[in-house]
Amino acid sequence: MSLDADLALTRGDLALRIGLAVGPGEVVALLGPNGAGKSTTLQLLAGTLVPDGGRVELDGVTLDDAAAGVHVRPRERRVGMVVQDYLLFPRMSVLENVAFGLRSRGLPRDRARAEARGWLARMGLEGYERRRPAELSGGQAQRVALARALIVEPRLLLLDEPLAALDAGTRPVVRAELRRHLAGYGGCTLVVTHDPLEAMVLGDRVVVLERGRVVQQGPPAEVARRPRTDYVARLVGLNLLTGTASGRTAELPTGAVVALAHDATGPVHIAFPPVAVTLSLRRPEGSARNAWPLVIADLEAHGDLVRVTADGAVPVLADVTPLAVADLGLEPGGQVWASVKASEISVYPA
Amino acid sequence: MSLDADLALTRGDLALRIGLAVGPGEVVALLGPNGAGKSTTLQLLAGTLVPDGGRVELDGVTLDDAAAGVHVRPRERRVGMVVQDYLLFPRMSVLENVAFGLRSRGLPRDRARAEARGWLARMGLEGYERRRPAELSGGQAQRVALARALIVEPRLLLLDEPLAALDAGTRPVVRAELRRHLAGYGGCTLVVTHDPLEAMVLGDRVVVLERGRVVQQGPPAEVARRPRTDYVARLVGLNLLTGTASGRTAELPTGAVVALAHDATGPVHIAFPPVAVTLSLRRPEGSARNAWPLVIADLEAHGDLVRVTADGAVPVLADVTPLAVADLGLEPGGQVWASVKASEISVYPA
Amino acid sequence: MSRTRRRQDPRVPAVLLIPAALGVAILVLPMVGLVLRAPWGGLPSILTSDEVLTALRLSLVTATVSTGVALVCGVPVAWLLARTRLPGRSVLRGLVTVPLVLPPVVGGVALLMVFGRRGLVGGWLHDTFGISLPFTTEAVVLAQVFVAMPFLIVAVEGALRTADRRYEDVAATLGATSWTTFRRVTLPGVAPGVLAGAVLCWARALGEFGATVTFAGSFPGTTRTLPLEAYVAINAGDTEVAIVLSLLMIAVSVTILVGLRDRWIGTS
Amino acid sequence: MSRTRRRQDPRVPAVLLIPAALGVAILVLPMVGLVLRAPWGGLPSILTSDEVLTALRLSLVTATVSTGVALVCGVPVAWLLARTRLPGRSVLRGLVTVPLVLPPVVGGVALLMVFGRRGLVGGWLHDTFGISLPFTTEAVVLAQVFVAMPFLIVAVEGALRTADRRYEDVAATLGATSWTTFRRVTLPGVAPGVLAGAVLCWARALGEFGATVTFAGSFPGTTRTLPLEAYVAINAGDTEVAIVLSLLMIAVSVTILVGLRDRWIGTS
Amino acid sequence: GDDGDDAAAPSGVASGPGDDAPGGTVTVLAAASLTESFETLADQLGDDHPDLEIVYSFGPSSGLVEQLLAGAPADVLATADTTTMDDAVAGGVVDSAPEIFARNTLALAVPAGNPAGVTGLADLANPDLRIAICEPQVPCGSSAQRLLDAAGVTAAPDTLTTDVKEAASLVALGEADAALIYLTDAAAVGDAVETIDVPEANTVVNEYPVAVLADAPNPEGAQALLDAITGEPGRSILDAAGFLPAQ
Ligand SMILES: Nc1ncnc2c1ncn2[C@@H]1O[C@H](COP(=O)(O)OP(=O)(O)OP(=O)(O)O)[C@@H](O)[C@H]1O
Ligand SMILES: Nc1ncnc2c1ncn2[C@@H]1O[C@H](COP(=O)(O)OP(=O)(O)OP(=O)(O)O)[C@@H](O)[C@H]1O
Ligand SMILES: [Mg+2]
Ligand SMILES: [Mg+2]
Repeated sequence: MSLDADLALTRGDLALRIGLAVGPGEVVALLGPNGAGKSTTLQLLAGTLVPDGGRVELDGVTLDDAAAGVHVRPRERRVGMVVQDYLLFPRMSVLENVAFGLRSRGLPRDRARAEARGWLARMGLEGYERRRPAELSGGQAQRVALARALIVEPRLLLLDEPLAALDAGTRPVVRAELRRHLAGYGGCTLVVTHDPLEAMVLGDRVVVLERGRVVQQGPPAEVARRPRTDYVARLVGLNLLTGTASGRTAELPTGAVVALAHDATGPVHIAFPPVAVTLSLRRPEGSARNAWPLVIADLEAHGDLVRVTADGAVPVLADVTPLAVADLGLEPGGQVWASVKASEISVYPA
Repeated sequence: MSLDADLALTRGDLALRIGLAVGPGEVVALLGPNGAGKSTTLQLLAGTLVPDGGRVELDGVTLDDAAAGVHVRPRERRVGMVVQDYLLFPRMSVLENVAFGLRSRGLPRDRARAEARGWLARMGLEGYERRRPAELSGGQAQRVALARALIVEPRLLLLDEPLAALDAGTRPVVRAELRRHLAGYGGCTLVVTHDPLEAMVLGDRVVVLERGRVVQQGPPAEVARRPRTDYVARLVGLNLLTGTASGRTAELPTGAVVALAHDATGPVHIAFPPVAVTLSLRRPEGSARNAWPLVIADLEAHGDLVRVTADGAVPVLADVTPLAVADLGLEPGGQVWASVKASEISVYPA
Repeated sequence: MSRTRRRQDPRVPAVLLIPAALGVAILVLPMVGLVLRAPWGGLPSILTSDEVLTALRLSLVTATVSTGVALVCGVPVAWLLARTRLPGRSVLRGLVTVPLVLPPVVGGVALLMVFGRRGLVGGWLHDTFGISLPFTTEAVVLAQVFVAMPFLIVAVEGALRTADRRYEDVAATLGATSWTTFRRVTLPGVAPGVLAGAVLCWARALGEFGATVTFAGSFPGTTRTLPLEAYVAINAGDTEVAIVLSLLMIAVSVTILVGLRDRWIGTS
Repeated sequence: MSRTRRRQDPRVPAVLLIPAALGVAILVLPMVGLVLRAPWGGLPSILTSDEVLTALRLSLVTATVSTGVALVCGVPVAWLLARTRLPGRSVLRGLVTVPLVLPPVVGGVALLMVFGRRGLVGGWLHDTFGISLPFTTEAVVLAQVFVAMPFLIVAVEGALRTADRRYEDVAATLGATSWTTFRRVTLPGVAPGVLAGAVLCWARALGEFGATVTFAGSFPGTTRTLPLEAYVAINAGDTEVAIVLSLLMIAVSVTILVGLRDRWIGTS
Repeated sequence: GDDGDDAAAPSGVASGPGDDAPGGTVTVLAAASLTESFETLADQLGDDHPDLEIVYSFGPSSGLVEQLLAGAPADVLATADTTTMDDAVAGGVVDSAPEIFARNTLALAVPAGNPAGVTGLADLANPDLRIAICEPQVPCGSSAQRLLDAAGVTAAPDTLTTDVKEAASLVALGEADAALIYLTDAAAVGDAVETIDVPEANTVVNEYPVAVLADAPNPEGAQALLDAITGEPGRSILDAAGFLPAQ
């Protein structure tokens, strides 16, 4: 089974135009900022929205063809979906919610329920069978929604932030369960997530959407190493600059110059991790060939480090120790020099 | 302003009994597994649920006193709340949603709207003023809900996973905005979150709920360093064991013995990070004084490392490089030895 | 099972209380007038008379059957109006409310012209099957359905429009046929609206008079329901008997409605 | 503004279509009968006669005013029934549906007994303010409100019960008074239900006959609405005129309802 | 007079500045079956008394009496039977003696063309025919009962209508094969029905009384109208509508 989609839809100020191919058994993680069109894409694939243009083919069968006026109705698509706000049927019990899809496909009640019970157990929800959705916590509701979608073994599985509400303890368990399920599953899967780790763990491939377009795609590691947009860079925790290289230097649109470790020409992306940035109060004299004067915009503790946001000709994020913050007396509005060794910088064509 | 709450409520199979004190200007991060009672606690404080017992005092004023039958209605509490499913008023525009609280407090329409516009801008939502909630993406809706709650400068601010739906790019921005707002704010704040980083960044203090009880609380760094429950340990990424120490060793309930670097006596927690665990196929002969034979349960890639879940007398999580996985031929079901240096282990009274 | 306690809101906004009190007064005071005027002495003998008991039984049976028919036929009509894009849907919606505005006697005449022995459909039924509707209990039901079903349709359509359609989308993605979706998702979601509509419908059918008397006639035991009995009394100058019969209908319907709704909606 | 396209579901489940068709037939066929029987030749002269135009104006004005009164008084009553825990609430709910089962003529008698010059309230009004209600246009409105308001109340209560109460909780935490919450959150949320109720109420008021003729009499220009005019025509042996008048009422109400709902609900 | 009357009554006030000719508005509550005749009468009266405005409120007789008992401001009451008029007298709203101004008799009505071949009262006993007769408790029903008794026929009705108009409609639409209705109703319905001669019909008559009301705001006008009803032109108009003269 494979999905081949070419979608066009204008909705408010979103102009969605994306091509998407998912192979049999492949799991594609869909990333992108809020409002990029991820949920809209899933709705189009599920058939609850009708595209303005383009076509959708699942397994050789045309589900949508705007030009020919073809639109297969949701229930004939055999698509499973977990939506951002769960939409559990409020008047059915948890068990009935999960069993609903199997019952709809004609399974006898007892078998459907037995299987639903199994899924609930895998989601860590034994004993919740008879609850109503209103009696669940957020994370419990999300797990029920996930079980409800997975149980029907759809040809196309669409998961919209399926783990967002899970607690830190349950999330790896459910994620592992989901990964196990997806590994032994021949259909196509699209998972929307804001969690880079989740995208890496679950996705065979990552597709990044911004403003309705695909801006980057590829294997998770590749995308993580070579971000092509600010969003991806922030997602994977890298600084990203764009400039024009000639030889061992690159010039940024602001006029600033960045020294490179290897030769390059033409438009390039320049990426380096925040921990590679050293801050000092005076212009550094060491081996770091890149040093830029900046103004501190923000300080924020995370984990053992403090993330410093600094603005200037070359805006950077820097991760430094709390000790360094104290020593240098860093505070918003303060002047500071940031330096990065050329060897820490990766450069690739834009 | 300060909050002093002592709450009792039985709801389904949740028996909530918690005491909670929040000082003026303090931000408390409420952590806990799904179904622990976090949202229920917020609803009790907001007054939309009535406690079975106990009392709530805000700023010296009694809001609830079950014994005396006192229950102040939600609208008289001046409490701001962001709920897990946003509940934006569906028939008002985004701007009207945000301005609602100010209008309700009697502000003239124009001033309320001007202020609402400012808040939307701070949330990165300029240009969305006239949208209906149904026309927003999940993350956009969450930001509107946050703005709607913050704008009224309530005496008590209750945020239920306020950033869960935000993308990686927006989340730090909104989080910083939130932190800035909370820093200059004299009221009490409770933030529910599943993100340890968020808890660390936003919370002056962390309170961990499990099954309706407070199981641990303290400054974020302290909780992170010395988890007292499995949930907290997993949250902060530590292995946690509980045993009885005498001298330089501690015995676990399974009978296994753990070597310690320092003397200890009585019931203790034993914590060590997954990266401190070394895996080998044979019993290690190095300086690591702790070595246990285990069976691999699960492997999962995250970031540059692979997390190995191993079961045995001393169940551990280990983070190893993909190279090590290949070299050792690790796979679920395989036998392996795990070793940890005693100096990597921290021990504290249980 | 433990119940979740909800906040109890003792102070009700006065701006609502004043018109509400006025509304209740308009509806309840006339009943007080009836009660004051009722001949309490003669009550037992009137109420236990054979005619009245027969009429009461007939009224209850026909109103209930009519409500059943209206549910079976009316809920789908409401669904068509709320959920599909039939061409001419808005005209259909208008037509469906017509029995509300039609003076009941005209309604009865209209029914005769269609289902009567010489009517469009009735003529065919009569010639083909020898079936003649007028003056039968079935005719009473038909008249009541005609007059009362619109209430059900309008109430259910309103509820369907308030309901969140995304649940239906979810059901569809899970493979439910539109029938399953309707039955297991849509219908339970609008249950309070259906109930409200059924109550309206039943009450209206119980009180139905004009169309019944014209289309079904008035014969004790087969077509003479309580309102017809009351009308006979009024025409005979026996206003008091009419009042007693009306109070009986009121008592029956209030009892049944209060009992039903408490069971269905939950008291407290 | 761009519209979001929703899936169009062309295949409708047959299980629903069959009863729906039956339901539509029951409601629409009698009208077809009326249309066939109407004296199309004499139509223009009947429709443009002074009496008819006067009655039409009176009908439209009174039905609209009655619906306004019913909205102002009935929506708060529905809110009381759905949202508060008044003692005796379920009995009140039963009482509110009484005018549905009361034969309208008895309703008129009851109104006379309370609001008549010698009635409970009417007597006091007359002695204190010199106001006498019966046989005035105000009496027509009162009779229509009495008969039609229950439809509104029941429809709105159904909608209130379907609506999600958590929005009201949120509004309360934001500091809204219960009145603000009601006005800005509750009411917009149940707008389709209120609209449905108002439609029922208006149509019922437009067709109201029995209580009006008894309580307000049948005076041309002040109390003789279209249904009363039709009654006069029937009694004068002019069934045709009555049919024409009924068709006029149908046309007016269908036109207005179709127009209104399209504007309020949005077409397609 | 009384302010309340002015505010409430469409009858207005008597306008007569000392004229002999009665003027002002006369409000008449009249039985529905008198609709056509009384409206014709008002038209004709307008020629003789241009100042006199007549306002009718037609309704069921019992309802009219209820209205009067509740204080309806009116000048004249005309009912379709003496029972209801007696109620009005008993209630004190009429203090003069009511005058009988018309009588009505029953007719055996059949649909145009008489498809069932009804020939006389005896056919009303035929259970195969669809028969409509008024409910015995209402005026036309008690008349019908007396008529049937006089003819020695035990009827087999399919419906006992509560109002003559229903029975008339049923015959006009062909739903009933025969019905006992008033002659005037048969006349009003027109071509759609035929009447079969019933010899016994004249033995059972129904009387229409009229009276000026005790609290009539415009007694002169009321009396003028009453005179017109009981004398000419009332007599000929009522004749034309099928009413029998008062004895
Ligand atoms: N019904 C609608 N009418 C107009 N615009 C809409 C509608 N629904 C969504 N949008 C807009 O379309 C854009 C894409 O929305 P979508 O829900 O697909 O985003 P998303 O990528 O899922 O974002 P998130 O990560 O916040 O969930 C958003 O800007 C949103 O405001
Ligand atoms: N109305 C109810 N009736 C019965 N039980 C309920 C009800 N609402 C919630 N519960 C139960 O109470 C427990 C606590 O729910 P709560 O929503 O407070 O959890 P939470 O800590 O917010 O979890 P999450 O992180 O998943 O949002 C859960 O087990 C839930 O199933
Ligand atoms: Mg989304
Ligand atoms: Mg929660």
